[in-house]
Amino acid sequence: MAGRVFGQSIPRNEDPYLLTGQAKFIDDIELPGMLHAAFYRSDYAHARIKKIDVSEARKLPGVIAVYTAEDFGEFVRPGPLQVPPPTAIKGSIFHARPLMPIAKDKVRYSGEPLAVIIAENRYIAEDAMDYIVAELEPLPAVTDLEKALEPGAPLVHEDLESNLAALVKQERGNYEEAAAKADVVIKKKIYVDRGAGAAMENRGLVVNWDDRAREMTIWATTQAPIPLRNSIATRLGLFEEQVRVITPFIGGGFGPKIMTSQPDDVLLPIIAMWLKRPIKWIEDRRENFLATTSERDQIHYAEIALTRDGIILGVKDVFYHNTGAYDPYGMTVPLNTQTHTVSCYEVPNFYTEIRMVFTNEYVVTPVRGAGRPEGVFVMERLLDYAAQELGMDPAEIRRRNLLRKERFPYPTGIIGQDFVEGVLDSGDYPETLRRVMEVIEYEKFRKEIQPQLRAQGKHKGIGIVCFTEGTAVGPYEGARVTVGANGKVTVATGISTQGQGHFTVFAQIAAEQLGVDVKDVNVITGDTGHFHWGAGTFASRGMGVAGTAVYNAAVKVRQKALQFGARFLGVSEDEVELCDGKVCVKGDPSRSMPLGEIALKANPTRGTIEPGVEPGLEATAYFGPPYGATGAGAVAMIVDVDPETMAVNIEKFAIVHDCGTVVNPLLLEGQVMGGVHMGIGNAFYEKIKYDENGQLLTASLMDYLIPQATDMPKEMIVEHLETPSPLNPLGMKGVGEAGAIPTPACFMQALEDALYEYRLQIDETPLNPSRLWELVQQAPKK
Amino acid sequence: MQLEGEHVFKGPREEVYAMFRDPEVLATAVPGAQSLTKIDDQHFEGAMNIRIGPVSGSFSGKVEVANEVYPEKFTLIVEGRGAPGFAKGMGDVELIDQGDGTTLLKYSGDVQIGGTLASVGQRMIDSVAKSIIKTAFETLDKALEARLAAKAGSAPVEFKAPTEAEFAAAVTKDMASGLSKVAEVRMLFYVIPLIVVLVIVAYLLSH
Amino acid sequence: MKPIPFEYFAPTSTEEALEHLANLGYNGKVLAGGQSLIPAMNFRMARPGALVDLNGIPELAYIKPTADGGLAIGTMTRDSKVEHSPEVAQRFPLLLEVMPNIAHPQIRNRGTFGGSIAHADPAGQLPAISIVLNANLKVLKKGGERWVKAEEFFLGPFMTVLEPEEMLAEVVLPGLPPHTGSSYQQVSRQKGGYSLAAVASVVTLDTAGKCTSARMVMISVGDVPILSEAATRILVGQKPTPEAIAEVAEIAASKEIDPGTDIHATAEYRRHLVRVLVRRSLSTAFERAAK
Amino acid sequence: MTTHTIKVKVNGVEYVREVEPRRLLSDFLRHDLGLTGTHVGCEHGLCGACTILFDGEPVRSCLMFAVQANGHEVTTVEALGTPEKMHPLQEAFHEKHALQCGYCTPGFLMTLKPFLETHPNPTDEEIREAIDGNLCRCTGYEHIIEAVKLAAEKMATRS
Repeated sequence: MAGRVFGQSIPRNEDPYLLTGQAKFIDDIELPGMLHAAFYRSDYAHARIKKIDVSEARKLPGVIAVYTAEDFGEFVRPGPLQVPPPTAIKGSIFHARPLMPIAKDKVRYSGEPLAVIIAENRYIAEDAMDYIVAELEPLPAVTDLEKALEPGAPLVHEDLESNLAALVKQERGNYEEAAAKADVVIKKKIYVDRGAGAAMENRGLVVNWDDRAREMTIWATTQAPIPLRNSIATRLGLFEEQVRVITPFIGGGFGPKIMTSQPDDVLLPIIAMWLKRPIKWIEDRRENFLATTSERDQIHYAEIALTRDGIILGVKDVFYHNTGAYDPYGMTVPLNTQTHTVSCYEVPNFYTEIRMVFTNEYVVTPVRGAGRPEGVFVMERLLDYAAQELGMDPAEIRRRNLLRKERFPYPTGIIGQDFVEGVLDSGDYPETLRRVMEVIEYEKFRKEIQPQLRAQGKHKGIGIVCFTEGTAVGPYEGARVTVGANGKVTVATGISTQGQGHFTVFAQIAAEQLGVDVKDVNVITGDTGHFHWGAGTFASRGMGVAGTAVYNAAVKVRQKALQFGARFLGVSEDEVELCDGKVCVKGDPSRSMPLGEIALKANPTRGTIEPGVEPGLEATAYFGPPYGATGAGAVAMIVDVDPETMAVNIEKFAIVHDCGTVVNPLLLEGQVMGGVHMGIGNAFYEKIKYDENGQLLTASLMDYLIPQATDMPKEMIVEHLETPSPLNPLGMKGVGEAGAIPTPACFMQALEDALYEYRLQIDETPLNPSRLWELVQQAPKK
Repeated sequence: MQLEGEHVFKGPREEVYAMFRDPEVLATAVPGAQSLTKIDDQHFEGAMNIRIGPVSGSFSGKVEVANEVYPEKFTLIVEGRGAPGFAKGMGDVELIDQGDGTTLLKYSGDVQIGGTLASVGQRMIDSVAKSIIKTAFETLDKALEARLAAKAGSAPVEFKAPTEAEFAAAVTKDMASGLSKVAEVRMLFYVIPLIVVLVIVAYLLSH
Repeated sequence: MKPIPFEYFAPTSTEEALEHLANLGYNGKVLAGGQSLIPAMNFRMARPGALVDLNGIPELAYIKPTADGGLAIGTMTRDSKVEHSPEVAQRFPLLLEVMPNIAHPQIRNRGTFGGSIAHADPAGQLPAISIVLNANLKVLKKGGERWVKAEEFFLGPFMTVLEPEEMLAEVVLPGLPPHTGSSYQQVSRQKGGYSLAAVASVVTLDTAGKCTSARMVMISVGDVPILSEAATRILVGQKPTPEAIAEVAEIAASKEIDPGTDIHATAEYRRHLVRVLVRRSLSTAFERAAK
Repeated sequence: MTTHTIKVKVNGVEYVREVEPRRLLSDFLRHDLGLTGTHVGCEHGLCGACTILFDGEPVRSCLMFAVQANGHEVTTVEALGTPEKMHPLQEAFHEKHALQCGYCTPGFLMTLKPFLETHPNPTDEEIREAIDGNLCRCTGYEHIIEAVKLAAEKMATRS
């Protein structure tokens, strides 16, 4: 599939600006007369609001305004619901409780805004917080997912009968029948705790209302610029065209920046209109932990039924999913868990049930992995316990159950986050497993190295895990490709970019079609002034969906260039070809016309154009797949554990990944490694911890630990398999979340293997050395 | 956070009790107290500045005494709030006459810490709380000693407020100052739970 | 996350600094490296009324060899200077082992040796190291000077004997006798992160191989660094044996410390770590002393 | 609040400005001088994005007050190279794809510039320890380590 530039390891177009400090990020924007916002947030997780007195704060010099719920009048209402209810799944229950923009009457999570302060600068805005008096009557908080559903539990939303936010059951085959016939049934309670997206750049918003032009410009760190624009316009009663959302360079997304209904999104545009001055809000790191969404936090009651030979007959998984105090993002995360639990295995009977729960914690929405790591963790742990029970090698039990290549396309019978039945489109799962075993020298480690190490008293273990990643889901994305009079190409698409390299990979796709240099393609993402159709950057769909739209548009422009070129050169269309930024007559390079000249001529200022011909070297195209393309892979790692201190050193990490056609191997490797980084964090470092009263205990990087360079594997091997997806013309699948998905499960397996004497069964993630030591103390055998 | 512990006072229960009734003791155990107002026999409001090393803050608080069984036990419900966060606790305090002239104070309770204190200070809460409890008891020991000495001797022995007391130098010193600028607005009582519990206990009992 | 307003003084001499501290009393706070104070101020957990910045006083930054083979270290000496000092490496190899564990390189370029001691974080390394190396601390105030043994300097978490008008000016580390070995052992969740538990030992042997001095300090397992009495009592006067070291470890872990629980580690785990780290630290220190 | 007049040399240019004592050096550089290449990620000294050179040594600019820079020299990423003419370290980051969102990158560069001057031929382990105080959420560090080694080669051949 690789072409002149497509499929090549091309360094990125955007780098020189980023590397020299010239790239513009949200907090780099300065506008004349700009004011600064800060949120006064509740310290309590659950409380009744009796009175909020901001009168003293308003008097502070430099404070322009202080607003509470009262001041926002009818703007204070829940919503919008960003993702609709899963009505496609029969019998499902979903109680929509979208976010409140500011707490009114009641506080439901610690960090919920009670007031917004607007001041000359952020220092003064923070000073004003000392002068606000909030009289709150604390209420008992609910944080335990299971206790939350017990009768008599405090209610997060008092208009509901319980804290149940949603109930979704899906089944293929009949698990109970399968279990009755099984030789072995293993039941486990498994926990997957919460982690943050923790992008290096916190969120931010700059809003400018031009009162005379009646136009609003919003710079935002959003992954969903178009939905953000649309919801702001609707709320303010403006035409969409009066609102322009621009994403500057964004310092990482990882999921939470998809939110378009958080308090800042809702309130700041209103305030900017009221005050007729630009407003900037830059979230600080503590706020990022308190008031930017995070993810995971599920409790699973899972079962696996197998034959004596380790063949899976069925899997059952009933799980509690914490949605936090509200559920604005619908059921994306737990539905992803349902679709990724049995992932790459042949599981004829599968029952899965979501019990989504409201708690007095902040909202859960997707973070890199988005429900997939939870499902994969559950399944892979079950397989490990089964292997232990059956005395089988962990790699072997996986090999026996992986879906065979000839099974594709494989309908899963389970409806996913995109509300269509999941279909595994293509892949070669056994080959990814075989390759990863080869690159990490699995057999050699098991048979030669490990026995020697164990004889020396060393504790080195290996883990091996398989996974899938549902990616590139609909509904659609679009792109417009334009050749300018300078012969250079502009690509505009609706998704936004947080570091993925769209400015380069989309340029590669267009450049390949148009025969220009990648550097001569200017890619615009995330600016509704340039392109205003699309859903956003999520679910590893940028490349597969928007990238395909770019391809489709570029193909149209190519055809147009050949048509126009042939006409201008006075030959027929089949006599011309593209060569080095020109349209040339085949076999006669002396007769050619540069693309820029064609573009100019295709946009005449006099004369007429023929009916049916659109002017300019420009085309717009859209792409929406029937269902998402599924990537897959296998990972293996070797860890060395100090059995006294439980210090863990990851010596080697290998991943063999298949995301279909590779557009840029260099960037792909970066995406995979980045995912692994978060996966390692989710396994041993990162944990969002609330206490039983709903207080967040990890609101700084002192306590929320992001893996450092010395925490990462000392050696990393990344390899690719290319099984093109039949779902799009280039055969691409997504990869953004891949590394994060299998890593915690693989880490636990490797730990168990390293500490083999203790016969651990680690049914939780993340761990830390203290917790690992505790598990060893509780282990049945020493 | 669960708090539980005990402390032996070298003095008879009546004296310990009397000490707790003495408003001056309040100042000793709660250095930094700016004001305390009695609402009624069971309810009090107060304000203080606290400084522990680099951490400082003004707190305003409310105290409620319940289940009082004179002179053996009572329950304290304490709530303090300030810019750095809040603390909310409920503790049972029991005074046991040990029959040898000493009194055993037992306390057990549950304290919630919230806000910035909890969200960025969790690493410090345990050791700071322990340290404050320790220091508060040391201060009260001194106070009791002074009172007993005063009673026994002819010349009244004056007990120095802990801001001056040498052994409590660190805590008291740190607490004595605080927020100068914003302190006025709405202040505080109490960061670390136990001291409040104790202190307040003392205060309450004294009324 | 911006600090509250404060007054700022930038004295250029020690006298001037002491003058400010005397005038400010409780309202003032010394700003040394600021690598712990400024984060606390950014969180608005620390709200000093005035800062007296010592960074403009060059006379407070130095590493001077002393006649007894020790070193006098000025309070404002940057951690990275200590880390890379040949004199330190030669006279106190323990510091060479410790310094890279103090936060991260950028922090060590700014953080100061004296500031870290005066900050008295129970998880901090240098307060403990000052104790185990038997440091004498020079404390100055306007018109006065006093010397405090490191052992007596720390009163509680973040609390020291320093009065508000005082500042720590110099740390004097007495020279170590020949046949002295030391070892620092730490477990933290990440390199440069707060230690979950750590142990530093300094031991001396005589020519017959008997222990003449054994000092061992434990970090992050109490509200101040804890100097082990058991180490001295059990080890001094005899040839070190694994049994004796194990006994010290057992007593230290079970009786001498009072660890707490937080989200990173339970008290039980910290106790266990002390048992392990005491053994590792003492064994290594004795091996080095014997060389 | 009283302000102080400070004179500070940033990237070779001398600036005289009035600042409140509490103004963080990071905010001063970014918002008073417009040198927005220095990024702010945590304001408590752990992410490393705001790393600058203060009198030639890497420090966190969020953990210093602007007033403390009076009479000192500051170097920020803007002085390292331009998009047209990058420093070998920047070239190496580009070629090895050692950045994704690029937010943490200026902090890495300012940490590594003096590191490479003192470690012309660094090992993996030395590089890991040198960048331990800089968090990168996107790359997993592997490409950064490769870039540092490439930069060392480039600098060796050019000098």
